[in-house]
Amino acid sequence: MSRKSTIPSIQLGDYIVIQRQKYTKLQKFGSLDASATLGKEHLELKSLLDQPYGSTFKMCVKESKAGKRGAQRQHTLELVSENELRSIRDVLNISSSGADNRDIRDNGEAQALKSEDIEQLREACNESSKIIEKLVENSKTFHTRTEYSQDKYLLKKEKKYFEFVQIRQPTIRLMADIFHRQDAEKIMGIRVDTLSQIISYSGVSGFGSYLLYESGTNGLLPAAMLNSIGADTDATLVHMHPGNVPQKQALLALKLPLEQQQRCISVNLYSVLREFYQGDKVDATIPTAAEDDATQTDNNMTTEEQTDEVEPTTKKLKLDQSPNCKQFVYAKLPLRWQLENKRASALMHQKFDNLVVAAKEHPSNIVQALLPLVKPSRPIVIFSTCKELLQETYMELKASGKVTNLHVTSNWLRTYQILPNRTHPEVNMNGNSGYLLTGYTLS
Amino acid sequence: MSRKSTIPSIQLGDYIVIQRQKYTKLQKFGSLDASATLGKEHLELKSLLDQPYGSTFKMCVKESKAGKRGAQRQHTLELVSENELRSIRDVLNISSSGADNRDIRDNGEAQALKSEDIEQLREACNESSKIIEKLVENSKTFHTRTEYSQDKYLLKKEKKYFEFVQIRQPTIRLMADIFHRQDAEKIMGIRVDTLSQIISYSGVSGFGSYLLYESGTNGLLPAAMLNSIGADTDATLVHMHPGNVPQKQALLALKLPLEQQQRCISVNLYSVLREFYQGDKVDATIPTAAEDDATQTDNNMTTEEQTDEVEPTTKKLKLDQSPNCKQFVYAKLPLRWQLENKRASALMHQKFDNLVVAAKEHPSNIVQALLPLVKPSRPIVIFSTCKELLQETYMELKASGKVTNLHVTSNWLRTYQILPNRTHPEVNMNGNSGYLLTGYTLS
Amino acid sequence: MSFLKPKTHIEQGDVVILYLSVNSMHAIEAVPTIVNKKGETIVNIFQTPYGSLKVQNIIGVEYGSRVELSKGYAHVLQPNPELWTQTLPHRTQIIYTPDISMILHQLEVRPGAVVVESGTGSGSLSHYFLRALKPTGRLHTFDFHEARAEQAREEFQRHGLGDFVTVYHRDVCNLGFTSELDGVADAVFLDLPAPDLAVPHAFKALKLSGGRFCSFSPCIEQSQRCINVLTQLGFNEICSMEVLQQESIIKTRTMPVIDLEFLKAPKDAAAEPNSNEDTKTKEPKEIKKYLTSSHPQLLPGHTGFLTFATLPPNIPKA
Amino acid sequence: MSFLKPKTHIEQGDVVILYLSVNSMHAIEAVPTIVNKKGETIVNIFQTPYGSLKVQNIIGVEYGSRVELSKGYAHVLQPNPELWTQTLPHRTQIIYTPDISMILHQLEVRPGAVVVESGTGSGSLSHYFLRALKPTGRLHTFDFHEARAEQAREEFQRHGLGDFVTVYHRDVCNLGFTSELDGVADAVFLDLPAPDLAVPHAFKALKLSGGRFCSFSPCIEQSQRCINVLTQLGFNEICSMEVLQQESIIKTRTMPVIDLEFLKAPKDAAAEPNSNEDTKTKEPKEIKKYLTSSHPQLLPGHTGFLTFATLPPNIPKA
Repeated sequence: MSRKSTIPSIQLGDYIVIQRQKYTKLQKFGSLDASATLGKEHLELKSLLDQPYGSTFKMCVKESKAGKRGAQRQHTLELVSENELRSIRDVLNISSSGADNRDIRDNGEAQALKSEDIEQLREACNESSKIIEKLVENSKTFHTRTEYSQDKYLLKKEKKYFEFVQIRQPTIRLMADIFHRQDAEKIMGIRVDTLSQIISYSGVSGFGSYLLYESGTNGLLPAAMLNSIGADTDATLVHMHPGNVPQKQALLALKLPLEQQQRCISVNLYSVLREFYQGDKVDATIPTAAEDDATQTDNNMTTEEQTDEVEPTTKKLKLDQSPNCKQFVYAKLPLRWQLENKRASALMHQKFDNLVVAAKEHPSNIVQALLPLVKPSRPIVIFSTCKELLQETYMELKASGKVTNLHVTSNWLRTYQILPNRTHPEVNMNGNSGYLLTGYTLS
Repeated sequence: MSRKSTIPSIQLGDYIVIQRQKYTKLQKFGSLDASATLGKEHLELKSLLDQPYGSTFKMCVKESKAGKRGAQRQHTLELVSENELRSIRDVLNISSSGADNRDIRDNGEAQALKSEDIEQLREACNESSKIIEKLVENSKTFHTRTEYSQDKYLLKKEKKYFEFVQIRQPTIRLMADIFHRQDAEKIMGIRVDTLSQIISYSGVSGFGSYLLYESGTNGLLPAAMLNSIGADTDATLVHMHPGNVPQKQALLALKLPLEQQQRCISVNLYSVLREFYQGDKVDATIPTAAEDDATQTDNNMTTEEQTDEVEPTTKKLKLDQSPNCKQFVYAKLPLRWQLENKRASALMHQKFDNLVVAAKEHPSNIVQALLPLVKPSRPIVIFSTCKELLQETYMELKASGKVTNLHVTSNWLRTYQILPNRTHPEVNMNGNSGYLLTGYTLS
Repeated sequence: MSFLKPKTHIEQGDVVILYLSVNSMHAIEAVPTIVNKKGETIVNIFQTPYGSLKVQNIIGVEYGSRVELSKGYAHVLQPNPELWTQTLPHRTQIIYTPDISMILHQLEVRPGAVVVESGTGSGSLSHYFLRALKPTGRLHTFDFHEARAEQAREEFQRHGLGDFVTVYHRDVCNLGFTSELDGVADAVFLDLPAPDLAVPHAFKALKLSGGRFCSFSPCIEQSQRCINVLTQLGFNEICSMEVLQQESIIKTRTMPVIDLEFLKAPKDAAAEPNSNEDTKTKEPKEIKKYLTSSHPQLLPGHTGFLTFATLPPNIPKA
Repeated sequence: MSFLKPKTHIEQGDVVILYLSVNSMHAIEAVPTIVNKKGETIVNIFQTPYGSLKVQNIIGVEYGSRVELSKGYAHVLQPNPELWTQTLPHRTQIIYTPDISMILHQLEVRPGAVVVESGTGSGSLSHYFLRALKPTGRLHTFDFHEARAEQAREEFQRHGLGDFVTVYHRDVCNLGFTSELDGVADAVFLDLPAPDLAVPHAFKALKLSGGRFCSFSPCIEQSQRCINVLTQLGFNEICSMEVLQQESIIKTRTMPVIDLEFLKAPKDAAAEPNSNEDTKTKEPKEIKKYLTSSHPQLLPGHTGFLTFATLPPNIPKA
């Protein structure tokens, strides 16, 4: 209903997902000079402006520089029509395939083209299909390979020379994939199936007031919850974190309406708990936001994009943080974090409709501190990569009698290759879903 | 080479595997009066004598008695030819199948035959195919069901009325299945994949001297190892156990040649270690075999078959076991267990070519006690149902530097239904493979 | 009406989850009286293994409270799709939370989304779709079985979800999703014996700006045929998977630890005459406690194959 | 000759496993000199990341010993099929211990068994078959690739296993297992792209008293076709499965435990002036150690489908 059927266009300041075949990357389109790097290829992004999301662009070589590990190529991007995207296989029109590989001896000389020839070809031809065609023509063994082996060869080459990228709008689904593939540790190893179950079990939706503690997921977890809360609803999220500033990349990338963004209140765990318990007594004197310097290092922002998230006030605060002037700085006007603490504290007094904890720390004390803030008959979901910690927390909760229907679960996720005569589960799988402890509060 | 190509015949005293469709059972054919129970059916075994293993027999109703949970039927068994075993599906010749089940309302009245009718039918017809044919004829919904649903119905009915059994010779494969299905705890939950890997990783084969400690697997583990040691080889197995008498059912069921049986030396763990360390000093005075009364309860024999395993001397010994006469009994001639202790002790002094431990107890102390008895560069395999215990043992062994290439592993075993248009992994799977800790000794 | 939003107290007419234990919970309706088979209005008494509950007594009670049964007690919980899925009357095989969670995530369902579902079945998945898309989205759910469609429609109404859902009795494989739904859907979900027949209809129902597709099939051949049609119609990001949830059973186990060191040295000669003392030293066992985790013997080995795909924007729908 | 039986000391010509770490081991031949590319006889030096090993020095050494490298040390282990599978020169994709163990178990291979295998491949499985069936059984192993068959034959000889194996270079799908093998096999194993073509030959090779069959296939369609033929020929107990081994990584993890209780009460006023003291109380964290187990990020997700079947006794072979 509220979702527009027209396709939004790419704007400056947007986070975009660049997709080349199965590879995807999250990138900020910060300025017209911005460029993105995909392996050895550098892409100038300026031509993306105002084009609709979902469009495909052709990488056109502008210049090629010798780099440490082979040529670094600079590309411009040209919008292409859907029709140009014929399958590479149709182009090459392969029909004859050897029955098996009994006559192949692997002597490394199956390709007649030398690497210099290939590099030249690459400069000359702009289309991967042409390059691959040449490679196949000059392969002594291609036509004697099995179809399976031919496909493998083509896929490998296609991957290397494929010259199209698609620009997509970030969604939770796309970002969860990217983050997990690029550096799963930065999102605490929360795998797609686990993320999806955190959302289900926590019951987060367009109605209610929700509570999340997470010790660092690039903003993925608050973004996923806020995404489920939706635009034009009344629900709210209090997002507690242990650092000086919340990690918000995924939240910003979603480009949610302002009213929706404002319903996610990000606060420091220590600071907000002090506000909640001690109220006005503390907030003018105690430098709460800088309090947990030890935790801060765990949550250092490491990518360029993340520095954008630091709110100006907080940034300044960090710079002024010498022991002597602390009191001075904080005694001034109420800062943004102080206002957020007050908003959060008000919601804490009204109690929440769920509790989600995804902690690098032992969850036990955190759950003990936050559980009193949850209404009865509400779901709690605790994520940890370490089952041993959840086991202890399970035993404590069970003994407390405050939570029922306790379960500790994990998942297998098996993806399948489904192709004619070549159907099988994927050869590799990820072994770590992490663990969830779920239950319902009692009064 | 040494295996006979002729099919052995069923003899009195044999353990036999009775198979009815997918159900299998291990049974001792102890006398001509012996009978076996399959659910509500009682089978008289006498007609099996001298028939070749692998034969199929028809269950012929002799009499039917009212029992607590429906009729108990007594059957004789009649040898049938292979030709009689047409598939139940061919017999019924089902062809028309409904496209889906949209018109079916489940009101419990789909079957026109009443249960009394069916019981009568069952008395009258000896053939399951006839009974099922009648049931299908009188089903109002069968022909409107999908083929999938029809098959399910037929399979269910077929299972209930199937009147054939096959008699097979026990093998490790068949017994591992039976034991695990009937009561996995009695074989410490050792699943087929785990059993197969214990054999592989332990390297047990026709050459060498092997050491096993197990705290109760119905004889399955020593039987599997002795099976891999083979007939007409020189290899030996010392089988240590914590009880008064070894569990030997699976060993006896294999019906191995005597020379092979004698190369499995079963000894009490405590008793043989004392013999090994203290030699002649102890064996005339200390009632070692009865020593570990506490453990004995864990290893109580519960099935009728198992009582057969108790060696006469040991049995006697047990009866005489009142505190007062202990010393008296043991001071007599060397008993069988004393001779076995001496044989085992001699092999212990020569050291072993592997170590396999499958303990209900914490494996750590057992491994520490037995590891010095293993030659360097030899595999060790430790099984436990409790990963936490193996974790500790892993850490201890790692710290000791005495074992290298340490790995803790477990398995998923997925079985598949592969049928035209109905291929999928089985809907249920067993969640517990147990855990293996493997490594190689160093000098 | 207890499915619409979080609430604190049981009102008359609410569906309530009576939670007895992990393996025993029941969805009951909070009404003081019911009509029995003879047409008489009688007091609503609910029987449990821990005795009976006079349902009238729970009206007005806070959700999450303990309520007394004649021979024990239970807790009353507000229903939600997870609890409902575990207690609902099965009219068909249903899909459970692990698969459903992945379906919602992959279909990118959020408030405002328009979702087309076939078949409705027992409404297990529908309740999840509704929680995720309300209050601004809409679910169009189809079943070819008339009674099932009718039951589902009544149920949604009773659960306070009627405003966000349209239930259709229709054979979508042959007749499609109705022309009114052409180009309106953000996501289409199929749980049909022949999903390949409905894929072209899904293609039509998805927005011109693109959308997401999912088919759930128990057998691999259904997925194979479905993927065939998806490929022909220009869907991409085609991906099949299985999600299998495993429970961990947490308990403290006591494990025997045996001592074997004492066997290396002869027994203390002094102790020998005292045979009682002797017997005691013969049990060199201690017990250690371990907090352990293990899987249940029986795990779900297979539920179904989930096939997901994207319809890219601007594919002409001929 | 180091594969025949357990031995204690390295003899010249033995294959020896040089064990550097869990992820680094090498099968080397214990010979003092080798012939280089120029045809010159030179001293046999083996290079490792921990420096070089003069191979001559390990001859006569006890298996299981530590040997010094120029920049570290390694252990020498006697090879066996498990270690060989991890170090052998790959001539084809190979099958690993978890699948192989199941194959040996299901095929009921024990000393005395006659086993027919196709294809030989890199000989990984063959070494397991040979360990299980020697000294009284025999392996007949077939490969359609001449060079591979020849390499395998030489390898078995070098490993001291030549007496128990016959290696054939032959296209078994088209030509079968030779008539000499009709009715001699206790078990047949197929690892072929089209196992269905070889099933009738397996049928012939199995003993009239019956036997066991196994086919290993990466793709489900191969298993489906194979099962079709097995069914037609009267095989029973047909059963397909996957075995997936998972490693557990055991380590002690230090986990931060944070204290939040102190936030409930205002800070001790006495401590406030001392700002150093203050800073310290601001880090209410302790570290606790846990012995934990986790899985590696990347696990084997699929190796192949194992299809097993029994040929019952006395099936006429036409």
